[in-house]
Amino acid sequence: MKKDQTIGEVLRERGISRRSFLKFCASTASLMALPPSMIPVIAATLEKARRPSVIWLSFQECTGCTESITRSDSSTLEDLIFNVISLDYHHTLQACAGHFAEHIREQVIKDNAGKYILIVDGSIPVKDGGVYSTIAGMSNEQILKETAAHAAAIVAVGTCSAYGGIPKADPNPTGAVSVSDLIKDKPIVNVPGCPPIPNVITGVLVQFLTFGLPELDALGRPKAFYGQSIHDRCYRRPFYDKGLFADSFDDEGARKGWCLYKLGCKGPTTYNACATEKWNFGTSFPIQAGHPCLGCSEPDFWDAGSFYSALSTPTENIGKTAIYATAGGLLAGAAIGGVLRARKQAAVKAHQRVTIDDLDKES
Amino acid sequence: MTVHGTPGTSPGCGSGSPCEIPTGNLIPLLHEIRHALERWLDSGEEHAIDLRGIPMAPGEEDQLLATLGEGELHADLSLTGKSVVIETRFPAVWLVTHYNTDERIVGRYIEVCEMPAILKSQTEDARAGLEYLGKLLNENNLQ
Amino acid sequence: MSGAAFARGYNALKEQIDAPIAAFLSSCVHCGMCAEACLFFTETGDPQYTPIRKVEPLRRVWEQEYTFWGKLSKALGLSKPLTDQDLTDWETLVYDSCTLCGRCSMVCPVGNDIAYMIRKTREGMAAAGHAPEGLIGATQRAITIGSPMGVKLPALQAQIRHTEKEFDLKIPVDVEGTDYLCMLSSMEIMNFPEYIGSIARIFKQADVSWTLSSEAFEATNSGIQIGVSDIAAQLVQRIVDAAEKLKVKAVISPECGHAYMAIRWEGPNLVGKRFGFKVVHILEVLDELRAQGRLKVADRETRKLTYHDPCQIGRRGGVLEQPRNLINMVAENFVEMPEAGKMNWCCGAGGGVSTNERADALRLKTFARKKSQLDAVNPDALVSACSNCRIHLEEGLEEYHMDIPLLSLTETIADHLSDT
Amino acid sequence: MTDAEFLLWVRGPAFNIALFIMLAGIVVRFMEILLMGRKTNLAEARGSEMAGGLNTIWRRTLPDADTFRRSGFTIIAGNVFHIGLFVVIFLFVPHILVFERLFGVSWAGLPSNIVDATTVVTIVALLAVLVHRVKDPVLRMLSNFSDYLAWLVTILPLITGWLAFNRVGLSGSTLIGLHILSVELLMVLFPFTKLSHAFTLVLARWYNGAIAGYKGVQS
Repeated sequence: MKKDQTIGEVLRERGISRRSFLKFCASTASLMALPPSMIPVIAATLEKARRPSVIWLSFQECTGCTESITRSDSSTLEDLIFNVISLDYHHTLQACAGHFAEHIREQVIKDNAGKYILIVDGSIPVKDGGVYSTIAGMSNEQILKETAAHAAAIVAVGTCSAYGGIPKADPNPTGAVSVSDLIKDKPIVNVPGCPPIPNVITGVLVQFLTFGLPELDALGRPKAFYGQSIHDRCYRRPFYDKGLFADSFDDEGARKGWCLYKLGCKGPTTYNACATEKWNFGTSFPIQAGHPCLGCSEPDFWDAGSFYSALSTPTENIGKTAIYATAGGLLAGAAIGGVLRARKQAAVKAHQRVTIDDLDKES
Repeated sequence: MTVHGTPGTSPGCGSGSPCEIPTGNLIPLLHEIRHALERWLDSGEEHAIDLRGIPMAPGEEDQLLATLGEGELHADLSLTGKSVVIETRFPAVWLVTHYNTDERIVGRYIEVCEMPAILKSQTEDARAGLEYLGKLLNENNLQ
Repeated sequence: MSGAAFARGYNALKEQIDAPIAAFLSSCVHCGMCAEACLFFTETGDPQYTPIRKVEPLRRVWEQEYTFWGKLSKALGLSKPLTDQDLTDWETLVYDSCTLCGRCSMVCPVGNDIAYMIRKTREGMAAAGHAPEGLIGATQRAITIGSPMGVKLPALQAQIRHTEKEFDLKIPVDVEGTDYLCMLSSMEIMNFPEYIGSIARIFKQADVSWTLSSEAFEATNSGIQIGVSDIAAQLVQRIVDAAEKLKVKAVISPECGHAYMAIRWEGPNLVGKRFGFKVVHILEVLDELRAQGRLKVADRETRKLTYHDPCQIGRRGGVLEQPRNLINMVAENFVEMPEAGKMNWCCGAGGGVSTNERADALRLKTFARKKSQLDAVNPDALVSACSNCRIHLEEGLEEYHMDIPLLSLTETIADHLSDT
Repeated sequence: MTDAEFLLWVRGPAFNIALFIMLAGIVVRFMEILLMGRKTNLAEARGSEMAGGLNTIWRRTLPDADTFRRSGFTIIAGNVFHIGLFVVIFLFVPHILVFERLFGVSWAGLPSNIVDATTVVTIVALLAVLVHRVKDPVLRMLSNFSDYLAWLVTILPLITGWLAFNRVGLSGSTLIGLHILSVELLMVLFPFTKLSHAFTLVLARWYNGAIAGYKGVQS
């Protein structure tokens, strides 16, 4: 496979029909919430795009993100994109190992300086010199900085690399940080989720190849995929509007598929495509399966209070606060009230008898 | 037309029990199809609706499909995974469904046009076919 | 003007503030509804007459002396302390444009008894030397002469003699051990002497044991109107002494509204002890006699009558049904003015306003409210049961060229009794 | 601070602080009032303080016909926004969950879209009340900074709540966070502005009714 081929050439070489490609472009357009009329534009642009070189680095992670993309139970349209990109280095997947693997990484950086895409999953531990995760004697931070230095762009896949994720959860023993905490001089596209929807990962790559750097929201996520909240696209939203809520996981409301807000659903504050894109080939998503959204594509989702307490409720023990406040109020009130009472009694004591002679101003 | 009461559909919410409150997207969707069909007849303007982009309660899509029904044409395409193109019982209203190799749906569109693009022969593929045909004739000295 | 007087007034305000006032002032939301309940506002449209604004001096003292945050903001210079100039500025609002009628206290949505607070504010105003001249004079006369109008015992004795001769009956004076000690207001002695005769005739017919006192006949209490509890207590004490000396079972308040308020409700609190005798309003006595069938009517009034509820008797005193029972006993055609009863509009002269010459023009202006109430029913005659109201009503009717005769309820009853 | 951190802060420490200040403030205010005391009434009672007090507590909610005629706007607009606030605060399910956390009891809520509509009505009523306050000579004279502040901190949670529910403009976390923050502002100022009438009104009405009831007077 030649490095400077266009994607169209690669596809044809592999015997992928134009119709199959159109089908892929259609599902990608759908994913990006683009109108179907954009499908031919995507197809035309993507065909002419250069086959990109990709380095995939995995740091403190659970491999869930890689699992998400490489589910082995089926070959998918999304495989297409991985067939056409040149995934030159992937910690977890590569067949070779040891110094040879590291050599490949260095070679790719050298050969494609300024052109390759860097995909990162996992957070980067920086505490104690980064000793908590090292590869070939190098800390994750060192590898990231070295690899990022010559990348065209970085895609932070998964909540760990995008925001620190679970490794960063309180008390964050390894000092985990996100990619964007360390790299400030490269375009970074965050593709959070624990894991991200596989189609979204490929979708971001397609979008990148087709339209260049995508428009990002305040949290560095491509708006095309993360532009709307779970809540806004949730099929259970009408129940929310009508005030019909499940109170527990096995009550009538839960069986009838009512809104899971009371059970702690983070849909209203979670921006992701789960509600329409769904998982496992559009089979379902957590809310459809009867479980509230955990908000996994948001920063600090692990520390954002209980998964099962409603968004509107305070996260701390307010009952205790109420008792302390009342007790404190009673004490302070007694003290203040006592002073005021004494002041009033003093005034009564200081009363000067008023006689008719006192009434005239002149007197 | 009784959309909500279409026989043969059993809309469900979540774990299969009846859905008390639909998203309400069904009727507007059918209106959109009607307007698109009018426009196509008047001006030839084509229209496509991505069903994955529209929130639907479980069962609602079944209701939609039952309402659209199946017309005269049914095409199975062998792409990367199957794709099925049917003309609904409303001519020029097409339902395009893409499956992956595990026969799971990965995309579904309603198209209002003469014929969905995916059915049409693709010039790029035709060019490759032509090349291959020539090569075939050449190899076998059939000139 | 001495600083000592202001300090005394300021201290008086501090003394007056209690839990109800703290609750009232904490609750005010500045909704302005009290303005619409006050005839000084409705008849002038001048927002300064908004009732709650009249208690501003009291409010400032409360906030700065009796709330933690008020004290703090005063210490930080965020709120201005009350000055003598403030009291000067508020004098006309507290005295000239409030009759203590308490109508505002009825409409306040958060339940503030504003009249209660204005009454208390006057304590501070008077102690600081900011009471109106008219009221000061009346108060001084009440203490030195025995009556705000300067009526002395000989004047009463002359009226008694005159009445005895006219009706050929005996008016008991200083009789010990009677059921009732009947009090008078000096207006009843000077302006409406018929009242004494009426009482005597009714009591004679109903066979009531009663007396007047030569030592305490004046029931009105300027001390309350001007807002000096010390003086008010002195005036009440005279009545208590007389009642105890004559060993009566009950003291009858005259028709005068604020006299009733002074003896019945404030009296025991002013002198600091519970009374050993009852205090009743003359209308309560008459209605009881009526209920017992001790009043025999000879003929009934055919003219269309309406009744003006004196504020301190009706709204603030709770004597609302009795006058209606009595009028219906002697009259065939009794009509109610709009908003009569507990929401009746003040005549405009209560709370010492009639004693305060400075307020005369304003007082007459606010009579327009009473005029419109009267116009709505167009009565042949107007009945009331407060000599203070009567004086002002007469003046108002004349001012507005309204030809409606004014009757005292007690006299009307007396006039329709059979002689047997 | 990211919007997630912001939301966490308002739901966590900030809420605790606001709740503490509000509750302690209310208790202090109550005690400031009650400890002022009241003299025993020595006049012979004609009626019952308790009956009069309790009666006035609820009866003062309903104006008499003539007062209604004179102060119609104040009464209607006032009632609309008070009832609206009641509905929005106590009958919106996400709010009920907060009370459940606080008191351990919950009750049925209204459909959210009804609460949404009520919010709009309440906001309109509050705007009308503000215009009235600025234009009416009596209200303009009575009003001070605290009145406008109280108005602002009352309408803010309604506006932010409406925006959050309808998800206008900002991210979901930011909207909900701003809404909770605006409520916390209200909570903090609640005991120290005229908003305290919400609880002192019970005392005020009781005293008014008790004074009248003792005399056997209607109030």
